Amino acid sequence: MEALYGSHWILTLLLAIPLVGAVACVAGGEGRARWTALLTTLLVLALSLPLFWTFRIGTAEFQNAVSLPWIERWGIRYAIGMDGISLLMILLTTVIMPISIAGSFSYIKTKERAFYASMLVLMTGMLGVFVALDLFLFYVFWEIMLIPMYLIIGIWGGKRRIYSAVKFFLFTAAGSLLMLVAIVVLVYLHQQQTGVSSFVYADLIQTSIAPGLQLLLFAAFGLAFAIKVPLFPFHTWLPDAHVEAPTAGSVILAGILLKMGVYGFLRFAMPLFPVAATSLPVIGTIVLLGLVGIIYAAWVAAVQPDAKKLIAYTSVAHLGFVMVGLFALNSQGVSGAILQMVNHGISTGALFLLVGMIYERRHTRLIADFGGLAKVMPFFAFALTVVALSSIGLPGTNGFVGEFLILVGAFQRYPLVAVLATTGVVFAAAYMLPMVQRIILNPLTQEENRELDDLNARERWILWPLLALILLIGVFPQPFLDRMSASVDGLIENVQTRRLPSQASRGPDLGANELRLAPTGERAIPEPDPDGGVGP
Amino acid sequence: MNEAFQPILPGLILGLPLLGAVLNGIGAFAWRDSKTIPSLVGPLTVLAAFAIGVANLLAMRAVMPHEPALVPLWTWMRSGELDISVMLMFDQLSLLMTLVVTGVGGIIHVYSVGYMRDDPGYSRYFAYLNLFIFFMLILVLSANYPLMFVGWEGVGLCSYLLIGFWYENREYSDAGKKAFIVNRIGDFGFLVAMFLLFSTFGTLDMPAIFREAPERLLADGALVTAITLFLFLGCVGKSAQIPLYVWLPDAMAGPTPVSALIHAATMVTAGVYLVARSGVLFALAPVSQAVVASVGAATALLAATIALQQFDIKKVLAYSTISQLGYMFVAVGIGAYTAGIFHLMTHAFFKALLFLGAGAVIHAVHDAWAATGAHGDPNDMRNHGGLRRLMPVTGTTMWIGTLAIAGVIPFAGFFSKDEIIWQAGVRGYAVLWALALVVALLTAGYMTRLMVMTFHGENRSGEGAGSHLHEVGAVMWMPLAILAALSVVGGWVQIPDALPLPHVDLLHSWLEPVFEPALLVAAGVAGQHGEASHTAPLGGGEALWAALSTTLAVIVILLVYRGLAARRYRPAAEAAEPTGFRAVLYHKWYVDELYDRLVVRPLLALWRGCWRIVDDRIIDGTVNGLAGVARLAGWTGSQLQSGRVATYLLVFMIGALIILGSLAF
Amino acid sequence: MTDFLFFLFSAMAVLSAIFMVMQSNPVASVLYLVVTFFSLSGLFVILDAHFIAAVQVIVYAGAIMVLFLFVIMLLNLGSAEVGDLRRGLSQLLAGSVAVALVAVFARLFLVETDPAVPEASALDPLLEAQGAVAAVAEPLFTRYLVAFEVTSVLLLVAVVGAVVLARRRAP
Amino acid sequence: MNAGYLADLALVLSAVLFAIGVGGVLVRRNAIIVFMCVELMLNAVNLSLVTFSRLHGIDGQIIVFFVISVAAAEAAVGLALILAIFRHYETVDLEAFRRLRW
Amino acid sequence: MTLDYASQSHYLIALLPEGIVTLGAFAVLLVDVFSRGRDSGPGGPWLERISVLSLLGAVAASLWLGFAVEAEPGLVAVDGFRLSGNLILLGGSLLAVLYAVDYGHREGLHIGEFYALLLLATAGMMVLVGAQDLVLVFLGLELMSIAVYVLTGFNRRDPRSAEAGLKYFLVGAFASAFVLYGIALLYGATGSTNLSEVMGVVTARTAEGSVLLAGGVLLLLIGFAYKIAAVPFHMWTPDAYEGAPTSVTGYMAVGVKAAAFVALLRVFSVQLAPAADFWSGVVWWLAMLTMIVPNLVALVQNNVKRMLAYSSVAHAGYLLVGVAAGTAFGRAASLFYLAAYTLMTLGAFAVVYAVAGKGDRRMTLADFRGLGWRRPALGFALLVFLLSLAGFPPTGGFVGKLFLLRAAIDADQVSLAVTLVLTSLISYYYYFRVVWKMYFEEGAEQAIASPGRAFRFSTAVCTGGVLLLGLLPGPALRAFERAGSEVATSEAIEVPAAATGAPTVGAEAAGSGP
Repeated sequence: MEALYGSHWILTLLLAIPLVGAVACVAGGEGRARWTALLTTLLVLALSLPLFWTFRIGTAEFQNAVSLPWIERWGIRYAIGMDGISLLMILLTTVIMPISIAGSFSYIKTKERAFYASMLVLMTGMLGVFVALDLFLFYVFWEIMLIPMYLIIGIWGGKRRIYSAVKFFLFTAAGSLLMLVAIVVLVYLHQQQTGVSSFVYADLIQTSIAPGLQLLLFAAFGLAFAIKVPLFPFHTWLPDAHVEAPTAGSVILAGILLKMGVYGFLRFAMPLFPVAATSLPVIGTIVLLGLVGIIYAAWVAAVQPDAKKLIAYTSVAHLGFVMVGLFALNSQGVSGAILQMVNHGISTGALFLLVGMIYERRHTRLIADFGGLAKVMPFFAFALTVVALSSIGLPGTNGFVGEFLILVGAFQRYPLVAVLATTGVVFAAAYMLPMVQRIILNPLTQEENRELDDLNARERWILWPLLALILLIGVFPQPFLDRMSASVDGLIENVQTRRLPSQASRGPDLGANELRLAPTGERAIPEPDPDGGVGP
Repeated sequence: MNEAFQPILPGLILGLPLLGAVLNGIGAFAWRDSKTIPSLVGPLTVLAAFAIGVANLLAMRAVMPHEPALVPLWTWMRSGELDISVMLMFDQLSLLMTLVVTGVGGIIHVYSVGYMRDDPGYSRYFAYLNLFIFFMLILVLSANYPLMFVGWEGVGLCSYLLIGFWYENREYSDAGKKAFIVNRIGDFGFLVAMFLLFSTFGTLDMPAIFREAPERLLADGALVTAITLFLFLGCVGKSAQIPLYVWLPDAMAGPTPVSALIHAATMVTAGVYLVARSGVLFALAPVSQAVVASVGAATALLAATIALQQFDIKKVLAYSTISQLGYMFVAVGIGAYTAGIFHLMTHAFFKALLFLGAGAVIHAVHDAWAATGAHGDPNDMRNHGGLRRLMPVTGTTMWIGTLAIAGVIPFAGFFSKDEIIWQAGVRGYAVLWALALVVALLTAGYMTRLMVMTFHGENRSGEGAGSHLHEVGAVMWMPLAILAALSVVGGWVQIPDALPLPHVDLLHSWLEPVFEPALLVAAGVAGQHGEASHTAPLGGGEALWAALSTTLAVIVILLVYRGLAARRYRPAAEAAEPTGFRAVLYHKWYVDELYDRLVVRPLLALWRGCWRIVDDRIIDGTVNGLAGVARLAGWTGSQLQSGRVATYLLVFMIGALIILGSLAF
Repeated sequence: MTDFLFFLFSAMAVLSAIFMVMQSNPVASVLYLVVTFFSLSGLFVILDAHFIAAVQVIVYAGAIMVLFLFVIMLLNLGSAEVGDLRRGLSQLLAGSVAVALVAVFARLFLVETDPAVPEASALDPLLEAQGAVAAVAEPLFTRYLVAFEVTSVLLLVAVVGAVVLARRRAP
Repeated sequence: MNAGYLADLALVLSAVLFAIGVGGVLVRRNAIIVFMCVELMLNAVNLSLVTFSRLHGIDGQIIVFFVISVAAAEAAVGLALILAIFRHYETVDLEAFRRLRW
Repeated sequence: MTLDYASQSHYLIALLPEGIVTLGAFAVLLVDVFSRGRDSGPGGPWLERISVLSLLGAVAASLWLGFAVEAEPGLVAVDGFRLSGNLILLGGSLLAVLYAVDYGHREGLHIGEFYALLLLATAGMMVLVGAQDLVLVFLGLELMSIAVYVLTGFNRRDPRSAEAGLKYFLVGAFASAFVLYGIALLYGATGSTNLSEVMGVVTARTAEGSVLLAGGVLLLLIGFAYKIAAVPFHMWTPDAYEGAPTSVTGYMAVGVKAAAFVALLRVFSVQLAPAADFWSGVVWWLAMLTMIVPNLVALVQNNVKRMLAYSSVAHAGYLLVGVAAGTAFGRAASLFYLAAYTLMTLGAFAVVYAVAGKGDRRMTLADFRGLGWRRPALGFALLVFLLSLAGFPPTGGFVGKLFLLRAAIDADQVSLAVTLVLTSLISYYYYFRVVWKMYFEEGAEQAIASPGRAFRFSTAVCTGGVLLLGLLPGPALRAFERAGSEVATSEAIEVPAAATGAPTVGAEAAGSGP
């Protein structure tokens, strides 16, 4: 236990197991793939859960970090590690994955091996994004995720799956390509300043960049992330992708993939370009777009006839909250944003699962085709109600804690925006409650619905962990906040101090105590044994 | 200071109802058909909580602490300087509220055992009801605003669930949704108020805020005015004041005990509680106080007028509730916090009584119709009439309630209402005072109309129904009796000096430690406005006006009784639509229609426009347009690839010439 | 005399080249091209490239052009095909391109006198010492031996290729 | 007439012939004639090379020698290709060869 | 050993790889001639064995040359750059031979001459790559071109093949005249055709500038632009690629382009670097156009083979970014990209012909429907190739593009870098359209003949190679960076661009030696 969780290998293990599982899925029989995948993800979950407790609170350094040479000529390293922010994202991923796999058992009926293998590759990609501490590595993971997701939407999706898959793909790729240019420019600048080529985060973060250039680079990074978030007006890929994707795809898309955009802002765009990130035009733009997203998406959500599309739009609104909190750049705002990411993953994931469950029964997602389901599916009604309440941020559920922290934080910095954002709370009720009403309440008019079975044991077991987390985080959010607080404070301090030109040269104190991810020039890490596996 | 008050079993007060909710919730799935367990668990947990509350009351009475007792449970959220704990606060006010909530709540739980006995959602019902008690207790016992907000929205949730309890009726679930959304509008104000408080004080703990407010906040300043106005927005939503009162009449869709408990006795008074609780802040903001009192008075009048022409018995009571809530806001608005809380308490008694009585009537009519196979609206008073003989207990107790709400001495309502009117008078709010008087008379009017239409005259329930109409069972009328008793004696805790009655000062002295800071602040702020007078705006002392108002009320009751008893109503199905000004009142001044035209429909149109035009046309149009342009460019380019070598060579040469030409020229 | 011959050959080369292009009968075109090549051969002589002039006549005019003629005959293209010569816009375009090209080159060669170009022929001493053939042969088989060998391989490719392509259609 | 002058004239002549070749390529539709125009272009270049050779030494003439060899090779292959395509299309009109397009 | 070109025999050593391949071609021709009549089947196993062996021999010889031999600048360069180029070309040829085995049998092509021409074309490419003299550049170019013209028109049963051959030939011959004119003008301006000497003269005189020189440089550039199929000199490409027998298409897309690029890099990025003023702007424009135009046109292609043809034109644009950078780093990037490009393009065309079936008939997008499910291995291979072509990690195409981006940014060519990624975005659409046909749509069950061993082997090599270059590009990067800086020049002339920004290759190479 200690040997594993104190070591550098645990994260690599988390990355590697899904890949092995993917191969096993392809190699095994068609019927066995689902179990292989489920067991693989459960194994990863079991391995990752102890991280929550072994994580050392109160330090912003990267824990369980590894840095091995990969492409030495360019200073590209297999550098991974996690801080409080990554920890939560990792756990979110490892929790959502087995759930979405178990949620696909009856949904996916064709080409199972390929499906589950794609899911597992996707998992590696997502985990990789959250642990990568090398920009090359990050980009590789970032792009790798796209392909399984493209396949998942395109192969197992609904009627307009191809359009949606392509739209998803091109939107996302459009941003990331410019980011690639920005990464290279960053490396180039770093090389000019130090003479050493390096893609390592800890090195690049010390690069001092002229404000004007920072703005450009931030824009390039920011576009990639903003599309992924998605920030208004880059959001239109999301409803299409969500609607057409199979349930598991929607769950992952909403639950995890969207978080990568925010994570990217947090981990890369803001610390790397602090002057830009704190400049008025940038903050103004992002916060304003976030605000528009909150309100606008809520409005549009309220008039959607398709349940999945409605939920998709709520994602835009929720992530708008997250962005507003993030750019409040204070403790509450950022912590709230991170927590809200987790919350959104749980509640929106659960919503998609629920909609998927009735879709499997009725093969329609139109809200109008339902009504009165509470009568025949009481457990479903219960779960939908709880999740919907979490989604609209009812106090006592997780959604409230996140939104409250975000709004408190945002209010300190830009009161008017926060007040307007708060109206989103009203609109949230205005889109979510009618949907709930029209699905589970109202008279049971459609004959087909009369024979529906309530959720079976598997479906209930998928939902229970999510329901439990909804209440757990709602009532006891502090353990989660504790784990991220040092990282959040470190990040804020880092951004705030480095934006002052006088201190521009001062590097951040990232993990100074242990396992220092030192610049490649003077490597402080004891070189791990060379046969330890270079690269994923 | 010698306060050594230690709350007794504070966790259990909250824990018991929660436990009840959980057990009943499980029951709703696990033993759906069992009625025994919910019947026991539901009421008993609440009554046990009530018992603990009483014990606490006694203990506190022994000590009479000046500072609230704080019970920290666990850290809820801490980030940066924000530090919110799950912390309970026990002081005289919160304890009083606890008793009202658990006491009235317990009685209504018992009543529900009878009222809901045939409902398939029995267990679920008690789960919701217990959950409501739990959240209501959080609301009143919380030591900080966010936790209060948990209770605040929690009760809203329960209200939503219970209004739409019979979810298969579309109108009912619509009503629930409406309640929730309208409440959320108010909650928006609450949230913003909290943000303002946090950025001002760096904390959201009430004791700290109240302690520091007089120093930190400029009296009558913009900040405190903003804070209090936003808080009041929350109250407007929760307590159904203008302009957000529209949800409450619809909320009558829920089972009648729910209307009694949530939409009359407890939840809707949370706004009054919040203003009273935040008295220090309101005292610093005279503008807000004026707003609170004016909104309260206006609401009281508006609702009372509407109540005059309603036929649905619960609607009458609902508008009556709104009107009475307006009274309470007048009280807390003018700074008479104790008066407000006093009326809150007595109102809880008699309004719960009236609702439960109405419930008994409905229940009886419903059962009768079930036996005869008749259809119609059991709530409609035009279908009642003459029930006095058939349901004597109900009729009697409801008359007590009517007298109480009408302010007839010596019933509870007389004392609390009179204090409000008097306080408005002596504090110089002449208009409010006059309005309060008028509303008191209107109240007497519409309540008498209700009683007459329901219990007097001929029975209009239809052929054969009469024989099936009979008094409800003991489990239902016993609560009526208890509440009737409370409606009589409830006012005797506070009998003004001026009246030729024994002077009782229990309530004032009990609440004095809580409201003292607010009153001190108010005194400081009001210092420049001069002393309060001791006469009403038209002259005359307290005793005179009290006598006058009770006399007038009695006169109104008699007049209305005489006027209506002779009149013959027709059953609802045969009745004609009201006309003229009556129609305006019957249609509630057309406010719902106005909202629909001015707010709901334009918004929906806007939202649809956002989707169809902004998303589909503008954003996706741009993206697809770009793709189209790219394809068009590609197609154009491909047309050059015509297969003709000559073209290829010509393009080659043009390229070559440009390259060479760039050099030569 | 040299100048006269130079201008004569130049004029012949240009005129016959133009005729070659504008003549729609393929056989006539071939013959005009042969005339051009002969003229060029004459120019080569004037420019001290006697050996090349000989090769030009033998290989180009003699062998290659005969090959062309042969193919034309083989394909029975003796008379002009309709529209072989483009008219109208195409002609205008082609003419403009050609004129533009000349303009560009003229500017390259005439406007700026290149300092690298010496005034007198550099070949005179060499030709006097070795004679026309040896002067070319010597470097060809020493310095340019590699290139020579590559050329041989090139011709092999041409042979193999011609055989592969021109063979009768496989069954 | 001095050598420099002659050289300039020869170069311009070469350019003119090259341009005529280019014009011919563009203006003819008969594959064989087009190919002949290309041969003319090569010859034009040869003239330049010979001219330069007079200024720089014998290398230029050697290049011309190679060029003639290459031209011969190209002629062989080119004519073979023309024969091959004639078998399919029964024509040497370039406009006819439009099976591959867009 | 050290070569001294005073003795002509040393050229034999310097040209050992070319010699081996040429001899191999002779041997193939002879065996073919003598086996004919006895053996009814075309060729026989000996032909491919000889071909493969001679190519492997050339690989060995190249390695030996690159590591063990040094030489003065002469007609032929002996340097790391040529070695790298040779290895890329030989690798491509080896794979092409293997594919030809498969394809030739299926199409009934006369395989003996096919191999011989392929080997001779390879020899020509290698001459082109190693040429230090413009005469040799011209001859190498022609040797390669003429052989490939023939290969293009090789399938005499197919009118498309003949048409492609003729078009390719006519435009090629036309372009040859430009190359030749360029060489003539350069010769006229500098008095030499030896690149080292040319560079010396150019360096000395560039301050004054010379219009003649500039004209020569640009004409040469036009000629090369034709060979690498840069816009607007690319228009023959789709027709030639589409019409040629598919295994030849792969080979010409890969070999011809690689050889031309390596030569272009040697001639322009190194030897004519002092004259960069004349050509860098033009290369910038060529790169821009070549990235934008074919990517747009490829969007509307329905024929996968033709689409890949446009794609390969687009790739020339990306590669031109490396040329425009004009640095050692740019050269290294181009070499790396060429290596990845060779594998992915060959592989992609091979899969296309496997799907197309006998007679290359089924090549429209619709024919690829459901391929990923019907033939998972084939589909997966194509997926990898398409990903790499699109520049997705973890493939060689991605690392290559990153390399090119770095080169561009190091050389302060951000505009090119941005255009590169934006055009890549456009290309995603048409690459991933194939993916969607393969996986998202169901196709009618049509028999795809099971490809032979050679096909499976080479496709596996291509797939593996593409992934290897993406996952562990380290060794290749190191090799190509060294190659990029190790270009034979006349002494004492520093390549000026090499100093700007690019990793201090020399220092690092010294530090990170084996």
